[in-house]
Amino acid sequence: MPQLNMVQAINLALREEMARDDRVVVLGEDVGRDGGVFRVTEGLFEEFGAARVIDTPLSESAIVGAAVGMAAYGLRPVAEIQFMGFIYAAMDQLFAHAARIRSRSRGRFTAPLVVRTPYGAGIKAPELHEESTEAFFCHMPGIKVVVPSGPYSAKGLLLAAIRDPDPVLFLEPTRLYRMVKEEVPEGEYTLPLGKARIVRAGGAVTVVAWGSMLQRTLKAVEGYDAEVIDPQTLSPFDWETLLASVKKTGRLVVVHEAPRTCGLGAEIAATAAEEAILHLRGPVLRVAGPDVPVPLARLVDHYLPSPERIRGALDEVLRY
Amino acid sequence: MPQLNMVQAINLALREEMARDDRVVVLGEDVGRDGGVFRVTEGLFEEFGAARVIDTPLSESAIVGAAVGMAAYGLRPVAEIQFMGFIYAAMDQLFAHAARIRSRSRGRFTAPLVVRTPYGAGIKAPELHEESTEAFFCHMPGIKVVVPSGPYSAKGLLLAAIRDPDPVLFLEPTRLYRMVKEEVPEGEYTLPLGKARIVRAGGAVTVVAWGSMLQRTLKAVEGYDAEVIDPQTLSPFDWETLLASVKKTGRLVVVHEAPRTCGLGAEIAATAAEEAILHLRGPVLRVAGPDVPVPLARLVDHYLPSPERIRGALDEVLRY
Amino acid sequence: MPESTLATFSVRRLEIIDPEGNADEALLPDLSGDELRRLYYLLLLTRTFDGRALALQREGRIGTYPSVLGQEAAQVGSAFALAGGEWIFPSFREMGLFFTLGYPIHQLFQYWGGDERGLRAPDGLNIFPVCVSVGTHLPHAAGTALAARIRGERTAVVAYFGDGATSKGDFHEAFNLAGVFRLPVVFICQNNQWAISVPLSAQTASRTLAQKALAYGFDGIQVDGNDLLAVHRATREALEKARSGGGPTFIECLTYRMSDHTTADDASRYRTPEEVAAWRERDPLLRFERFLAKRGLWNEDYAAEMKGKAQGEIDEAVRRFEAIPPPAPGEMYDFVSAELSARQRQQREI
Amino acid sequence: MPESTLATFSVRRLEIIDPEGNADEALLPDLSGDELRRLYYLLLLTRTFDGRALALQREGRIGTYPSVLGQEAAQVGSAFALAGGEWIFPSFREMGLFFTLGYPIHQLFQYWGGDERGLRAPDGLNIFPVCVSVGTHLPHAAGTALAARIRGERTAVVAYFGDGATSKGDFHEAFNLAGVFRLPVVFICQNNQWAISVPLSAQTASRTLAQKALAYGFDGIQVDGNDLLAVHRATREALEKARSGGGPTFIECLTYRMSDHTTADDASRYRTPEEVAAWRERDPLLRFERFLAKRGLWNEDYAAEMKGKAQGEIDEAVRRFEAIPPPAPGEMYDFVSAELSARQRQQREI
Ligand SMILES: Cc1ncc(C[n+]2csc(CCOP(=O)(O)OP(=O)(O)O)c2C)c(N)n1
Ligand SMILES: Cc1ncc(C[n+]2csc(CCOP(=O)(O)OP(=O)(O)O)c2C)c(N)n1
Ligand SMILES: [Mg+2]
Ligand SMILES: [Mg+2]
Repeated sequence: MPQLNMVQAINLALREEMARDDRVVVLGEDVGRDGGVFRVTEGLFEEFGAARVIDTPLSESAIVGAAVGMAAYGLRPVAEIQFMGFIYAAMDQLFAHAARIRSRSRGRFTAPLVVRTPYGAGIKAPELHEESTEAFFCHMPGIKVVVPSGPYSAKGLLLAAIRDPDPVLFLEPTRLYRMVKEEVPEGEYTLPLGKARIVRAGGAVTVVAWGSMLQRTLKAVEGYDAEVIDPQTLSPFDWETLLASVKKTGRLVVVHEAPRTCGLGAEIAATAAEEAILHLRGPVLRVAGPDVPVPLARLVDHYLPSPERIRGALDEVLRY
Repeated sequence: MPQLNMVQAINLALREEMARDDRVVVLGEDVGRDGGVFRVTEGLFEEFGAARVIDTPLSESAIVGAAVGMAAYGLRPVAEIQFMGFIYAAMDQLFAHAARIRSRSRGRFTAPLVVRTPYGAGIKAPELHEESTEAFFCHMPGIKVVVPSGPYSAKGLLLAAIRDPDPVLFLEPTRLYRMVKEEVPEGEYTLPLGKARIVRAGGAVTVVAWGSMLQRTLKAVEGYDAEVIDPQTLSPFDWETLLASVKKTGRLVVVHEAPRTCGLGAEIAATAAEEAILHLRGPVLRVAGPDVPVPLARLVDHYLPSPERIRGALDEVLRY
Repeated sequence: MPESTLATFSVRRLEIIDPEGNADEALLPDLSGDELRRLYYLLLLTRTFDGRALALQREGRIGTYPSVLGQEAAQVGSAFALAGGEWIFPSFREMGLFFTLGYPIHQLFQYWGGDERGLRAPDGLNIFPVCVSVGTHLPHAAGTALAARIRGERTAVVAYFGDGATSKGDFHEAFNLAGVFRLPVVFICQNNQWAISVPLSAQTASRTLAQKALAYGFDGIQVDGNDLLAVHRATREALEKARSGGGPTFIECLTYRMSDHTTADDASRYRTPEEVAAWRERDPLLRFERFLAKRGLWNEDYAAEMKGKAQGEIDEAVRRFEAIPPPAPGEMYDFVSAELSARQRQQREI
Repeated sequence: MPESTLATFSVRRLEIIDPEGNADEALLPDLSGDELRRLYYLLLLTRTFDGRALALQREGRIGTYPSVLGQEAAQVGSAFALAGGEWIFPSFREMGLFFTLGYPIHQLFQYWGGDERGLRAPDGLNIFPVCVSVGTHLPHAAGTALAARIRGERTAVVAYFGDGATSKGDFHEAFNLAGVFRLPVVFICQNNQWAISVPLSAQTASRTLAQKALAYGFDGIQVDGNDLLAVHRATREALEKARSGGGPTFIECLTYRMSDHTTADDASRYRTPEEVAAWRERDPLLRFERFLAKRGLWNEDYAAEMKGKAQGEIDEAVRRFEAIPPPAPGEMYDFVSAELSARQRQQREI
């Protein structure tokens, strides 16, 4: 089985799915001849041609809006937003349209589309290139949010996302693009959306982390009796897996890089406080980015939750 | 003192502030000659003229974007987005620009602007006219979010918002526009941003609600020993007041009409679970809208949290 | 040549029937007497619906409603050019379009009555739901046309919107996309000269809306929007061009919103009775009657008969509308996603 | 007149210096020899900075950097027309603009080095921070111009952007606003014919970008963007028009991005070496040298001297940049709001 990094795994998923299903088309800025600024769509233009690998004008709202029309027509568009910081211009199309066309048309039209976008901090890029505002999209009924944490899951989740009958926002942790290689099978396998993965079993504390924070969390918890959950799908969240773990460990720490206030960590903590409070031995702690815009390269390491802060939270919650 | 409804109170605040400070200008769709679709800006065009009460083209992104430029130049723009459901087109300008220009320019340019918009369900209006996505904006460092719950606070909070040195999103609960009248003093008074108000003292349970849900909550808690908190400012939230109350009562119920998942209720519950867990006797309950798009008039009453559901949550939490 | 003219452009205007009902025979579209009478009936149906909807709203039986009074010809004339099979993207003020396409009338009452089930288009009719968010449906039209192109299908796409919509970013991005890919889209703007209280002159400094197409490398044309046949002819030509690979067309139908913006609006706050009266003279229905009369296709008796028929059809639609049982609370969960999440299922049960 | 021409438009193009350095004397802007030499120095400074920035990036001393090679004349020529007091809205590829305005050079290294403190403009210089989000700064320009109008101040506003930006909704909404209110804005587009890998022909089907202004009721002009004096003249005229109430102007500077998009890009993936070579012939610096030489203002010695001077100035800026102590972690909280919330204060303390 080939050892692939995440860029290669996503590329493979796209290539295989486009070969399998001629309804799948890719669109976005520089996804064609250039192969994408991160090379995620490399080779697709050559293999599938300009009709199915579409370089669009610089118009984020139209990219998502066009994908809505394409999907309603019967295609399976996979749109790329070049960086998550540019998706805000497409919020209206995502939320007022992609997420609602099934509902507004009472099932007559649907939007089986994927919006892929690199997300997360720590790549030394300019402003708006390092955002992690997944919580916005988790507050949108009608749209799913998926974050792979490695090459293997990236391929399986992306295939599931493309085949999903509803819109999926697929957030690709930019820091992980080339950081790790994993065995990624050729041929199709899907990982079900809405299912979390217990990455590491443990008994004393449940830790939830996704994207590039998962790697960091796994390092930080070494030596702790921690159960680490990778949600994989952030919306709809796999509450069953989370609550079962929390009920077992009695402790919960959530790690995410987005600003703390109203981040997805809030929903996770709130759900625990609502549905598992009698099992909680101590406070639910969030190790999160501070409530500031993501700083540029010189300060970004101070922005991202550090292993020390993660361990600090573990130590604190384990005191109870 | 005159008895005013909320529309009149906001109108009075705008009129007084425009008279006091010639940097204050109003802009938006139909805010001029028409006086706004809810008549909130009625009479301002006649009194202050077309230069300061500006009918814009139908361009939500440019309304907020222009306000950023105007504010940086030294004005105090008060922009209206006609309904909250149309603010999504301006998310990019709000989040990438209004919320960040102070930070991006390291304090050289600032955006002391207000974006007013009617929000909330239950007015029997078409799609996108009844949204309550305050949580999006509470996840944006650099921007404040204010929700008045009555005519008196509407005036005092709006004056404070206009005078605030940073951008403020001012959400006006549409259902309350003409529902209640209160004594609203003429002349200036401000209510500080970031300060909650204990609307009703109580000892057994803390209930937090805002906007039109506050009215409903106050009715629902009759007969209960409930302390009801109106946050007034949703971001930054007055955690001090909330936590003091929760520590006293040991129980917390949050009521909001936005969809439950990743609503502001999550942040409130999470903060309680993080900072007051040892004082909590039972689960933190959220009485919220379901995770669906706001339905049209025929079903909206089933969407909004009902007094029965609020009382159900009180009964449940009081069992502990 | 240090200072030179790089390019020149012009914008055309098309009129066929003049206010007295005289037609330019050379430009007359090829329509039979029956077809012309069918068009007349559709105008009447639209106007009858409109009056009834206003009445129902006053009685509290439906919610806020946007009258189409004065814009019937632009809607019916363009919709009648559709061959079937097109994908159609309406905004919210196109009742005449829906009727011309045969959309069930009671469903429109149902929708404006606050019941989203009214928006489910009949199978086989590819009309997107009413889009309230101004201009945001235009990228969908472009995307659909792109999809048809990719699939190698000769589907054409038609999008409707108002003058106000031309100021939205999505208008621009969608037009640009349509231009770049030479997509088979017909963009039909009903320039009724008002966006709620904002007159055209405050909406744009452009002399015409039609010329906006120049920015995207395709043709714009202005037609007299109260001239049903001019609208029809322009739409038919644009559709033919679209289907034969000629790319998009922008048709500006210059018309007038004779009513308030919606039942929640009071237009007398911002425009003069004189202006409205002047446009009442140019009523598109009146003009079409005069045209038909000149061709011996219309007289008062015929009009009375047709009005009665339209009345009957609308009465029947109101009856059907009012007989629909209210939606069950659980229906707000239907169609949020193909499958509900565990949490949504739990919420529905409560 | 049933089918008529409603309006006609044309788009002008301006060139002053031809590729051999010959000038159209009638169009020559009124600039002294000293001024012309100052312009030359600014071109050199920009190019020297650019080369150094690329080198620093390769050495890992700054981050991703977008080269301005080939676009210096469009930037310097336009910026030199500013009288002072204007409000300026750059995008991200305008180093020549910053230098012409006297922006501290070391701060640009600092910014591209990942330290936002580099973006704090000196007091008195109203230039907004670099805007990475393409086209989204254009509404700010319109708003600022509107504010100046409201205050009765004769401030003019200048906004810079690329060809790619013309596809964004915000471009459209801002242009429309500027048109409706006849705002004193000069919109300067550096049409370098590429938006990363997307060539102009895939960005828009419009024949020129200049004609896009027609959609908003104001003038657009195309200038040879590698002809410093043409850019300068057009900008000066547009500024005068803006200040005297004539409203906005759109200047399309047709130029070419001779480098990769940024240091993270490899342009050979999507364009031919022949195309790049052809444009190297039209290098704006070379052309300006020829022009100066013809006027006796330039020779090899002078060039060497000036290059040395520019080198020295850039060296000094690099030294200053590298001497800046790194920001303290707490600085990311500075300037989020005028006052931090209790929660933010607590977060900063950790
Ligand atoms: C994006 C958006 N902004 C604001 C509104 C509120 N609104 C509804 S209709 C309208 C005016 C629309 O004008 P136009 O496009 O000319 O259509 P018309 O009403 O004249 O048919 C406005 C501002 C809306 N529905 N959508
Ligand atoms: C809104 C937005 N979308 C995408 C990007 C990524 N991106 C950076 S520059 C660029 C191309 C810009 O082209 P153009 O406007 O012509 O400017 P140029 O780079 O040629 O100077 C793109 C797509 C961005 N910065 N902002
Ligand atoms: Mg209109
Ligand atoms: Mg470019």
